[in-house]
Amino acid sequence: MKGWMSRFKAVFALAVLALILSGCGEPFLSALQPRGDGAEQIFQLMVLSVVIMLFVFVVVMIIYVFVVIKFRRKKGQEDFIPKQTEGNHALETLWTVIPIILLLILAVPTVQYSFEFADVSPETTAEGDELDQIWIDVTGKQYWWHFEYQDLEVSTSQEIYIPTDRKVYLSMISDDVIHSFWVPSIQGKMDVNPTGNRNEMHLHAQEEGVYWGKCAELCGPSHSLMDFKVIAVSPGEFEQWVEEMQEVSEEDVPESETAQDGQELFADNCLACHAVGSSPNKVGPNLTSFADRVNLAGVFEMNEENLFEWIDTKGEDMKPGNLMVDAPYDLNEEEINNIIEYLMTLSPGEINPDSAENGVYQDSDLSGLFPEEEEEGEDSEEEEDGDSEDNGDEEEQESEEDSEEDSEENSDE
Amino acid sequence: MADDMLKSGNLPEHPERATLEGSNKFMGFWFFLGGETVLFASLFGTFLALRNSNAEGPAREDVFGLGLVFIMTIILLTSSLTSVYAMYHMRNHSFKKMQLWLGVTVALGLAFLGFEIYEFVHYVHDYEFGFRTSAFGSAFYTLVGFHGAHVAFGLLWFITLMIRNNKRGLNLYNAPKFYIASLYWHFIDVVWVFIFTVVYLMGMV
Amino acid sequence: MANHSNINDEKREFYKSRNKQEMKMQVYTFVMMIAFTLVAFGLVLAEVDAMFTIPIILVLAGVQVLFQLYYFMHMNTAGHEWPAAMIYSGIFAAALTVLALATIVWW
Amino acid sequence: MSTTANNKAGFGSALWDYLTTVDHKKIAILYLVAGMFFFILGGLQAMLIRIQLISPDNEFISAQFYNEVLTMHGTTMIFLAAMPLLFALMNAVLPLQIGARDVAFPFINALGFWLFFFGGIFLNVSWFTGGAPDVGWTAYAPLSLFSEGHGVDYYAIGLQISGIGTLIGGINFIVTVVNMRAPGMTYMRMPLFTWTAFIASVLILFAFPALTVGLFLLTFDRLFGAHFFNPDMGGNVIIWEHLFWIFGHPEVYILILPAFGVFSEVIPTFAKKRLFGYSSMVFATVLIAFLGFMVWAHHMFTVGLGPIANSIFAVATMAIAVPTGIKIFNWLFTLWGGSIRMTSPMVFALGFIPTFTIGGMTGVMLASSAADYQYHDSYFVVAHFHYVIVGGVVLGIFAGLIYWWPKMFGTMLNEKLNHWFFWLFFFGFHLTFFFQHFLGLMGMPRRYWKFLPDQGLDLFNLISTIGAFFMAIGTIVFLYNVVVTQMKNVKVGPDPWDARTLEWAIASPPPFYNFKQLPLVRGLDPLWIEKMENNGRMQPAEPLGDVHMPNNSFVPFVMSLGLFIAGFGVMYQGGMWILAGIGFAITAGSLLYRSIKDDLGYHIHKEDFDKEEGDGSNG
Ligand code: HEA
Ligand code: HEA
Ligand code: HEC
Ligand code: CUA
Ligand SMILES: [Cu+2]
Repeated sequence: MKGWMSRFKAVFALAVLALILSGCGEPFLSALQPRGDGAEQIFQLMVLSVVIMLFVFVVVMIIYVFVVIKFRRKKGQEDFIPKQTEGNHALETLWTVIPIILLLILAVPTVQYSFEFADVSPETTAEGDELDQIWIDVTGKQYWWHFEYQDLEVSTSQEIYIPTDRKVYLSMISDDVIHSFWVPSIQGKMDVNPTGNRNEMHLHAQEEGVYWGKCAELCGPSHSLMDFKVIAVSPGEFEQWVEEMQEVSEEDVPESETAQDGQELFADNCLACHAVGSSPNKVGPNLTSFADRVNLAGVFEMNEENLFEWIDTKGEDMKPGNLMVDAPYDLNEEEINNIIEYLMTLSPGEINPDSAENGVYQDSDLSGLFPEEEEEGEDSEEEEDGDSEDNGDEEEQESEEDSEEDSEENSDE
Repeated sequence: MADDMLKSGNLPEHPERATLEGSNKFMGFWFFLGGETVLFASLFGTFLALRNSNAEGPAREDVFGLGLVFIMTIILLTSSLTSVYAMYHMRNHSFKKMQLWLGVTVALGLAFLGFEIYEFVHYVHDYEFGFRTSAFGSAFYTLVGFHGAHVAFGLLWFITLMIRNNKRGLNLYNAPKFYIASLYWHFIDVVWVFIFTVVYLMGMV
Repeated sequence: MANHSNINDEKREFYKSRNKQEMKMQVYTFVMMIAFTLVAFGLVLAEVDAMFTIPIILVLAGVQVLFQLYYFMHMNTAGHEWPAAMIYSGIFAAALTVLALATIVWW
Repeated sequence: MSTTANNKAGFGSALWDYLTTVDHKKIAILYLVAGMFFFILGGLQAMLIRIQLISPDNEFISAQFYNEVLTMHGTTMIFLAAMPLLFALMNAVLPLQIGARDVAFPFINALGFWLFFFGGIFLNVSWFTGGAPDVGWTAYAPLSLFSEGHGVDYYAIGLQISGIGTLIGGINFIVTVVNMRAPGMTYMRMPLFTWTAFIASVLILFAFPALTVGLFLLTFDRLFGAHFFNPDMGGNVIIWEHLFWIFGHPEVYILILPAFGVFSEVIPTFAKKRLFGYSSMVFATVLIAFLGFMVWAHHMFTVGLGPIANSIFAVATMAIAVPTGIKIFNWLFTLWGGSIRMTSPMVFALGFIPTFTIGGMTGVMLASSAADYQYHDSYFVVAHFHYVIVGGVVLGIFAGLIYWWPKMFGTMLNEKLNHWFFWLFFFGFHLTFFFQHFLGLMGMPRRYWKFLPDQGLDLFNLISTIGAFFMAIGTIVFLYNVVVTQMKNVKVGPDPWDARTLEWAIASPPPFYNFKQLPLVRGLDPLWIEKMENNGRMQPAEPLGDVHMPNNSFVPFVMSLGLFIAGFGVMYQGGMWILAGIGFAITAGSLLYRSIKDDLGYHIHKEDFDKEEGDGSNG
């Protein structure tokens, strides 16, 4: 991967530059402080291109400064008539050829990475075994994000949890207008289109952490408030999180009475659009792990005051144009407070954003999530009949390898 | 000098390009056709992108029939030839004959347009295939409709020219106008060649 | 214009016969175009294999268009250098447009 | 304006004169006034944007209004400010530079202006009828279909009208260059401004039809129930993106090429040297135009077209750096060995070189498709295109305006104020946009109404806003300069800059027939040649004779007005269909009138010329 760099003479300059650039911005947001494979590769590409550009710029500026100082008309030279040079073929060739070479140097890794980022085939271990792929269906909606973990019966909104030991694959589509999924410190962006195709990309966070994601395609008034989080946790924590999430169901009853009341109100007024527990995407976000959210609705500080305002005003002023304003309910203060109390119980287990930041690392090979992964042999024959009962939608993967993979995994259940 | 332009008789070999104004018109119109090429290309591209996007509505094979299209094609090709005849007579400075052949061209054009309208009505009524039926419908009617609008405009153009100049005959002022109108007519034919190929024939193979 | 009176009858006769010659070419062109059209329709009606038919009818259409341009629209005569340049530029831009819309709108 | 010039005209007749003029020099002034108006409007919108973004979580303007302002800023600046201002320069000098008495289609030229003007007004009416378009200047579907109200309809129809104006204006320039050059003015003797304007016009010819179609499809979808971009009915939103960028990328070269042309005039004049590598400059211009048609998908790298398409377009895009680089170095070597005068147009040119180089280099960085996954739709892109547009096009426009001001108006703008203008604008510009590169990489997407606190974005946004105020002050200095200069009205001679090309051989401002006798062109930089080898006056290529002039006409105004009216009818439909009827009838009627009524123009007889002599006015 770094072959092209090793021969590059300016490694030192690169290092210095990288150092300067990486001072910029906050680590959870900045593309200049890469914390993911993709972001890091792109960062190298940036540094390479900046070096090339600086070289060009320095050359241009040296000539420029020299010319402007040296050839200014001085007093008494008013009648001086310079030689009217027509051109110079040697020079002209020079400044045609050198840029071409520089551009080729940039073009090679560009093409290489373009293909690498589009490659969604499974990773392989050192031994050549294929790793299990975690595929997440991403749905962008005005102005929030929905995530469904394929085959795991887990769905969330606003926040995705990913393990740090491997790539996670995203299959993305929009429910309304075009959005764009961008987690600057982990990976470049990819548009989320409403047209039949699903875009695919992969994330690989190198460190645990809570990373900010942004919507990067104008999608309406609250485009700037369509943030989400990528919560990268260690594989063991991820496995635990999945299991916890799978346990949750709408019927789980909270302890306190007011919260139970809240739950009823919630069922009457909110469940039409929201869900608790695994669900396909609905009109509003899935609230399974709501109490663990870093932010309310992606951007607001998570406190009862904000939550009260959100439910009371249906977010009208907080997120202009958001689609919860269509909610027909009419609740009084107490009812809202009860709902809040209920919502605050929605915390499925021990794994939450803190797990990404507390420095605890739990290892796992995630095999618990992918039973019978070992047997991924050639015996696909007998699995034929299992195929039909799966929900076919999720297998519309573009790349052939995946759909093969998927159908095998699905049919194992 | 300028008033000379209105005198018929004693015209040069290429009356359409003999004056600076004429030559400007001639060049400008050709360039415009270059731009029109891209305009139609955009429409063709859109059509190609949406050719199978009939949603629940009728698909290409369901509605297209080749008989009518064939007749329309022959009519339009012939009208292209008749307008060449008109220009031939313009170069021979025989205004009457030019008018006659233009008249034939217009008649053929009208026939074409009539068939096209019939075709559209037929699709809408018999197949419930309309502009709003599906993305494919929108693309089809827009592409073919744009062409039809060009035909209609070309006809109005010819007719205006013929009536306006009927009494005074050919001169250096109106020769370029006749000439570019006929260029326009050929261009419409060029577009049709691609329409019958790309839309109808390719839709039926 | 300057050359009005210079055109004497002799010249005019010459032009006339030349125009006639040209007109003959036009009619040939026309016959060819009709023939091409017949072939194209025939191929489709005969339900020849699509992989074969589509390229052929596209080529036939292309040739027809060249006929129109060069003969009917006189692009073969002098003074058409710029028109030709612009038409070909237009065709270039048009080809890219069609190519892109037909391929990378990607369903 | 009939055969003779009437000098002491009242306001009414002056107005009428401008409403009916077909004189390219007056049309230039119309373009200039309208373009400046829209530039200030767009600039004020930019100020609103910057004030909103002065601090995190700011509530200065609402989200909806922000989107409207943002959209109108981009649309106004590109279509209604930059293009018309360039058209102003082209109209003012292109015919003079090739020694033509007129443009090829004076009537169409006027029509082009009025269509642009009414299209621009149409677009801006939306502010008062329930909201401007709010979907970005790129109007991506399906957001542009979902957008409520009529904002996007105003966008589609307004741009359609002004787009037609631009298209026919472009054709006019192409034919003017092809057919109207003075004797001896071969293609390879044409000044570079003429060349670039010519090539830009060719780009207009081939790029605008794609926009026309795109806008039609958008209009059909929104107003007539078509489904081009509606996924539910089989539509495909990517079609819009392609059509828009097939137009949109050539558009940016339509903007920059004439600006390159301006600098290629200014630099030789004030370095007192002929342009270095003239023929490679011409070649590079053509090459940029050619490549410009093959790169549009670099705006769509993140759409998901696949790695093959992305790679092809990435490499094609990078290739454009080569011809552009040729230009940069040719300018530098024109300066080399010259005798440089630091006049204000020259200072603009010198400010342009490093600024545009930076902008171009960030362009090449963007062209790296994989890296664009990070840059795309972030403030890095905003910084890139303001560097090339403001640092290239806007500096070019002002350099050209100041340079040709004496030719257009016969007066000289105050040099000192111009320098003030430059330094304020230039300093403010870099302050505004340099740090936006970092904002983008630090995770700030573009088109953001708000950015959040504690994300490290506060400082650079603040700096950026401060910079914008410097630009505004600079612009005000310029406007002040214009007013003062025209009030004082001190006339200057035909050639105040000691320049090299043909337009400086005739009076400032030129008489309405431009050249009494067409000049004989003996080489590149014809006036310079005469200065060096003769008495500095062009030799005539023909004996004194009658000059043919076109008649003024009110028809272009009426024809455009018709479309303007019809636009409302088409948009509001229902009872308003009547407006569409009236509007189209007006346009069709004037078209018919135009084609039926002979318009042969008139002649200035050679005997009348003496009366005009010495009278600087041009009737
Ligand atoms: C005048 C307008 C103008 C000009 C001239 C350019 C010039 C260039 N632009 Fe820019 N561009 C815009 C206006 C312009 N652009 C606008 C408005 C947008 C955003 C639209 C939107 O989304 O709203 C945009 C967006 C844009 C993108 C899309 C970014 C994104 O949305 O993700 C890209 C990507 O490739 C790009 C690339 C380039 C390149 C490679 C050039 C090249 O032409 C630059 C070439 C010049 C140089 C390179 C400098 C001089 C050369 C040398 C000194 C020689 C040596 C140099 C090297 C070897 C590098 N531009
Ligand atoms: C020609 C093109 C052009 C020009 C010249 C400019 C000029 C400026 N632009 Fe931009 N801009 C665009 C084209 C242009 N722009 C485009 C295409 C977009 C993308 C839109 C989109 O995303 O859809 C954009 C977007 C854009 C953004 C991004 C918004 C966002 O993504 O959220 C910003 C933010 O800073 C910005 C700022 C500015 C500023 C500060 C100027 C300054 O240079 C302006 C300087 C000028 C003035 C300040 C004039 C002020 C004059 C006065 C105040 C005079 C006072 C009045 C009287 C005396 C009567 N522009
Ligand atoms: C019309 C459908 C609808 C109804 C009914 C509805 N909501 Fe919502 N809700 C939404 C949508 C859509 C969003 C996402 C808004 C956004 O972020 O743009 C949302 C977001 C939220 C959020 C923030 C979610 C997060 O992940 O941070 C909360 C909390 C919430 N709703 C609570 C409620 C409660 C409580 C009720 C009932 C009293 C309710 N909603 C009823 C549609 C609805
Ligand atoms: Cu979603 Cu912006
Ligand atoms: Cu571009």
